[in-house]
Amino acid sequence: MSASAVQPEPVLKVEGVSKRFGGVQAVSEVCFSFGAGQICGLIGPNGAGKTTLFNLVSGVYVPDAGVIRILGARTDGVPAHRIARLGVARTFQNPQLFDALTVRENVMVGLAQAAPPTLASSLLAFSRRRRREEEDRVAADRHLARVGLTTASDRMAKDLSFGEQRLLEVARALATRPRLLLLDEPASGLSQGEVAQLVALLRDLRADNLSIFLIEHDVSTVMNVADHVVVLNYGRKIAEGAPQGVRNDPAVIEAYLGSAGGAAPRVSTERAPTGRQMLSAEKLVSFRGELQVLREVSFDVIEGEVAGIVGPNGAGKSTLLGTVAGLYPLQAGHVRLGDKSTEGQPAERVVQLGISLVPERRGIFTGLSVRENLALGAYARYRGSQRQQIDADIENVFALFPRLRELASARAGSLSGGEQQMLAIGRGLMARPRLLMLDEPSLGIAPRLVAEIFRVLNTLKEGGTSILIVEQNARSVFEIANRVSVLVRGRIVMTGTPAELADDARVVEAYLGGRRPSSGSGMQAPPMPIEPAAPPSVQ
Amino acid sequence: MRPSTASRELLILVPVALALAALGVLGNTYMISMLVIAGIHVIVTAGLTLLLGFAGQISLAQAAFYALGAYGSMIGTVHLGLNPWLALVLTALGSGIVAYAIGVPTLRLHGHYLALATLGFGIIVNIVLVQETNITGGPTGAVGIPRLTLGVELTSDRQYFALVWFVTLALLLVCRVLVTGSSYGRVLRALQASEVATESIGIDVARYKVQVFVLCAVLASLGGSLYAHYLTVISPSEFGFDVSMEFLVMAVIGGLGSVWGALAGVLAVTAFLEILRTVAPMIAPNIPTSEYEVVAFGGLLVLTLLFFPDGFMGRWRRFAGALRLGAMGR
Amino acid sequence: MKKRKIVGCARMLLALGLMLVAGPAPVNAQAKEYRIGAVMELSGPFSSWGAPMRDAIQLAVDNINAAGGIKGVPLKLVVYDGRSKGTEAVLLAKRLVTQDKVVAIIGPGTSPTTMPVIPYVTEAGVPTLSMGSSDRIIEPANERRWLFRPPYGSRHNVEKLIEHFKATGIKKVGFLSVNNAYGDTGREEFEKAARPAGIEVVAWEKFGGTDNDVKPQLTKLRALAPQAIIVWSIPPAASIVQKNRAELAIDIPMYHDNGASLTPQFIELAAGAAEGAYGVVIKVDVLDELPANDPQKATLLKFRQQFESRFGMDVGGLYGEAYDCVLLIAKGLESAGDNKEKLRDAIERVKGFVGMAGIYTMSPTEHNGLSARDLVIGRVKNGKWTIVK
Amino acid sequence: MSEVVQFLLSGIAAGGIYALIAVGFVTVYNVLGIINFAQGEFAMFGALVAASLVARGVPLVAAIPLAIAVTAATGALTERAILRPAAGSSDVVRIIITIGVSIGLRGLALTVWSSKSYALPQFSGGEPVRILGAALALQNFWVLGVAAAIMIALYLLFERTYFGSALRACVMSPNASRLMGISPSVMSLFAYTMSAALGAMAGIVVTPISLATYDMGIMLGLKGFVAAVLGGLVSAPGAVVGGLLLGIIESFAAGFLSSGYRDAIAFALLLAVLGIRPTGLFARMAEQRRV
Repeated sequence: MSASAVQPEPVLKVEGVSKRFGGVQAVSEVCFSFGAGQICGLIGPNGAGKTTLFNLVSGVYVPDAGVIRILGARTDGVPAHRIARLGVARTFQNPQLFDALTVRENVMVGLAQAAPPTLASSLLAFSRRRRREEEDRVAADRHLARVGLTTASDRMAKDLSFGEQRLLEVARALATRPRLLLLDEPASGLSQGEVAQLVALLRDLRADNLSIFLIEHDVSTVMNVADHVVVLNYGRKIAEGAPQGVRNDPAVIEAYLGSAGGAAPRVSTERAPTGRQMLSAEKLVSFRGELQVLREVSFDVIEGEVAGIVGPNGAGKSTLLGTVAGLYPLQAGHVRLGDKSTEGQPAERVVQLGISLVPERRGIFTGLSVRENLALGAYARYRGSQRQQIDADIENVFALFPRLRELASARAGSLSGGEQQMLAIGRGLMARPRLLMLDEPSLGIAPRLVAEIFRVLNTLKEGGTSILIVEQNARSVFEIANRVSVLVRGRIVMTGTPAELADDARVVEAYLGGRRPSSGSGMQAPPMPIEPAAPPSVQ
Repeated sequence: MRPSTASRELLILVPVALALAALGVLGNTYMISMLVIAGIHVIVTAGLTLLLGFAGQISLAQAAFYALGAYGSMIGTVHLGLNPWLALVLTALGSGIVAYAIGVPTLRLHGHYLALATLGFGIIVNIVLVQETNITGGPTGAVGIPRLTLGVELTSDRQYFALVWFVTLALLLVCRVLVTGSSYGRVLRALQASEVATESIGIDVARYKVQVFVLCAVLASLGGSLYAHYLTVISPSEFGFDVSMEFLVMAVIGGLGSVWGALAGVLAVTAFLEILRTVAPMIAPNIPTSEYEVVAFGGLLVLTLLFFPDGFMGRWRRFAGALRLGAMGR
Repeated sequence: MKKRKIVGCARMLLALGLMLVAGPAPVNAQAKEYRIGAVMELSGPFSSWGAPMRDAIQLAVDNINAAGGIKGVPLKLVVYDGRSKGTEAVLLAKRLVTQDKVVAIIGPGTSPTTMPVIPYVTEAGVPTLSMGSSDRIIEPANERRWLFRPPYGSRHNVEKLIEHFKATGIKKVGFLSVNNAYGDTGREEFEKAARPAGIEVVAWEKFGGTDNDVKPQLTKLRALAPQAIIVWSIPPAASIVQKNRAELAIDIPMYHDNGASLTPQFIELAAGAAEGAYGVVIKVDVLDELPANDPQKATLLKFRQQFESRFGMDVGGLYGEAYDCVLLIAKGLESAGDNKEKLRDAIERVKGFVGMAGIYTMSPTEHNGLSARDLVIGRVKNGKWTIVK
Repeated sequence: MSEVVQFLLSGIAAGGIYALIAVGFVTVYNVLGIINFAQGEFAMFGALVAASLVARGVPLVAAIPLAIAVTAATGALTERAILRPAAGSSDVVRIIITIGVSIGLRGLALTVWSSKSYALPQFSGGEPVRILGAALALQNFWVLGVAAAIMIALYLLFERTYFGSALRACVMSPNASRLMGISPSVMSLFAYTMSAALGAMAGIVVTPISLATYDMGIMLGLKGFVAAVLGGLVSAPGAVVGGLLLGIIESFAAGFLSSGYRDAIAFALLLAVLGIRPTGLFARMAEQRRV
């Protein structure tokens, strides 16, 4: 943090805050604070606990331990609407607008905070009501002008573009005359131009001495706009300070791209892929809500290989796997497994065809035992009276993950994050898939366990299983993949062998930003080279 | 340009009022009374429309508040000798207070706790009506409730028709203006769109939900009072759990959120039963068809919800919206 | 958009309006038929009696028409389902009068659904024969000119029971009534009559019409050791009480009002447990035991034969009561034609008319017409009602 | 003394019936996430079908499974034809659709069976059991026995079978279970069909005691629902305990306070529970789905 002579009372002060969900410690003992008129950015890889921390600050969750002070008042355990009354306004990752209201009316609802209208006053006192309406209208237009939505004021909120909806949320938040603005992933889903507009707006607001706290996976935007950056990983704060320093912090780079000298084994060349196409995806297009996530993504997986797709958070990786697995509708494009088309099949059918997805955040059945979870993995191929076969397969999974054997009858919800991930992978294998797809297996898991998991993946690969792995943790993928593609903003921007990509500066750039023409002078630090991979630690 | 809220509503109101006036002049006693009852049902259903539409909550006690209105007016006029209008207002206030007492603890919780609480409340009210014979007249009911007066005693169906529909349309208009043309209504519509965002603005969502529930109960109570003074005889079986269900059905069939939906729902159900009664004997003159009414009613409800999950008004809004977009060349 | 909404609303209203104005096929006032309307509880909580009543009046109308109608003019019956609701009953009464142009209305079938109808039929001047059990329907007589209540009511039952108790020396009873208008009416009447007759009621208990276990109430009553337990309800509840009595092996005699015996369901549903039950019954239930000189015997034998051949089931008192409503109207029509005022007067003048339920003698102050004399105390033996001498 | 014993016995007997209905509510709620207001109507339907079959000379042992099968098929048809097409609608709309189903089934029953009452013979003949002057008909033991048997069967199904664990998985995480090849649509069909069958069993087993009418489902459904809520709405054992508790409290309150207010007691209890512990008396918070 830049040294300043007078340090006023911090706008937001988080002291030793922890939050646990079941067996997973989402946030642990986080402390940070920042002062008035600053923009504070909270970043961290997927699963680091950003959203949980944000929800703790905004009053959605109550912390298990620790104290949160906003503008000097203690707010942990205070309902969201009371926190808002303290002068805190927020936006949402998926804009939560009042669809049936016009743009101006959306802002006018925000104005209502000062004196929430009562039933009696609305039914009576017509003239006063009308006068206040007029005042509110003028005030709303002022806020709309500020975010540049003046011309849209009479349109319905639901007819706005995604970017405009974001701006409208900011305008609505401003209408409550906040002293602290909380922004939940403000840049997600925006085009480059829209992001630039947003950054300009945030700077403009800061100039008015408004404090802003934002979480964002688009690190380059945060680096660009924030005065103060807090970095989380595994629910803990790993770095804090000015963007410049944080950006060059090896711990941060490692958090994002993975450990370079980790225990993960090198690519084994003993068994080459056969060359036959296992999975081919052509020009996949998919939407989540109104937002286009996949923009004609094409890739393939060769039988027996590990294919990796890496990219920053929000690039569309999970949507890509979910679309292939049949969880999300495919708007356009073709998917084939071997010679069979799987497009348009529901998920429960796709798994029968031989594609098994280990979903993001694991999706284990928390109320069932570990053994029951594993057994259900074979549901797609279960044809009665095959219990013994299933039990044999469970034994195989236990052989891969000995830890699970000890936990066989434990409730899955009581497992730690890493153990749950092992369980999820084991469960995925139980389907005896022709293609195993893994969505961020390293998410929120301690490095030791990540290494363990990647060791198992390597074993599987040597056993001939085709694997498609999607990761934010690029370096760990480089360790085991035959080929890696980089997905950015719904497009595959490059594909190559790990060796090719490891030296490509564009990969780091895709994650942490860098030479962006619009960036300020301080933002042009040279891209961080990826350290050469350590020699393999063969089992 | 958007015309002012009130004048937009008048564009609906005037033709409805004219059509009703025409029916009021042309119709026979039966049609007039049927429409009087329908008018009262519109008031009661409108409350549910608001509650379901804006607070996203179900009340299974609408008939109980309807009963509170009717019995309150009965007790006020018959036992206490109050002026009927005074009794009506006091009863509505009382019903509002009862609703407040139910709403505060249940609406602070997330989930459909109001539905559970009102289920219990609705049935208990009905049992009390049956049991407390000295006050309520017991299961046979209470008689001798005076007619309302407006200078003169309103004795004819036609007079009552005019009164009820005047009150109904006035209440609908007030609700409509409240919802579409006031800062209060804006908050309600915000609540309907996103509870979490409304809360994030610093608005106490539970408070508004409670208020909508109170409004819903007050409307039911007003309907009940009008009912009691119209029939002059009331008994508990008019206010049972099944009646609460029927109000709910009419609200959902009509479409939620807009009180005009209540009008559409009540008229649709009334018209449907009437058509059934008229047409069924023509098709099968020798078969006693009356039992089929219940089947048909259930069928109508299920089919309506399958094909128009947003109710008739919702369907209409979407249709009209599509036309509007078409006209704009989009 | 708004305009279209308006058009939609207007169209909906127009459709409703057209339908209302058009109404049913226009009634030709000169048509050679007398229309009789009926509002019956065919669905809803009171529905267990609606369908039997409808069947009986339909049988009566068909029989009269088969015999050539009223002086050659056939009867036409219009039946509506009052859905056990007073509101619906009022609306349907209005529909019957204004659209179906009926000369008289039979029903509604219960007291709570009849009460709301009273102001309208009085104002419109339509003879109305309610089947409710409460005398509030026909009292005070000067305000109820247009209402008749032909079936036996609580009053007759109480009279008959007390007469029987006096004769058999029963002075201490327990009273168990169903928790609705029917049970309450009986309880009121019994309360009025018991004290003057020197009968002590040890406890007034209630049970729900849909309860399936009355044993707690029966246990309580048994503990108070009355000489008899009076049960005021209708089947299926009456049958359940009887079954519970058997389970508890209570040996205190149990008396039912005539609601129990009105349909054969009572004995059938109790499946043996009704054996030994006492009840106030209508003569049709003990027809075979009636002396040959009983004034009703001949008509009843014919009625029973007609009923059983048409519906293939045993007859019950309720059918007789409903049947009588049509006969009373028919009798009035014979002398009055379709003038409602004259029809009312004619029904009020009926004297010594032998119906299925009893012998009717109406007067301006007596709009029921029956007397407890025509009731019988019966007892179930071998699955049939028999006369208690 | 005999009164108190009788209150207890009658309470347990009634509670067994409520428990049977409550279990059906819980099953549908867990899998479909809605309150199935047609639950009582399935009981009615099963009872009337069984009574009709017996009246036509079908032996009881054959009539009962047949009636359960007919009701289950009706439930399956309802799920496929009515609830599945509305799967995308809001909870409120789907709940109201079940109200429509209940009205429709009731109307159908009224048309087919009229408003008459129907009886079934007791499953086993014999004298009622008499304890200290109180009595309990043998059929009540059948009710309790069936309730217990269903509880055990459900426990075994859910906790001890492969399919049961798939059903539970589907409740916990529909999306993840799809990835296992478990079809939420099939599970929903199964759950609804099963709850219809459970309803039918409840209706049939109580008919020798309570008799069957077309509208018996209303009160049965409501009381069963209250029992389910008392038990937390997500737990079958909770539902059974809730049912028994409701039956006993009702019986004692009716006996000592006022028999006229008997039905009010269940609902007063519901209000009290909502005031004190909205998640039900026996629900584990962790298992709570949306209410």
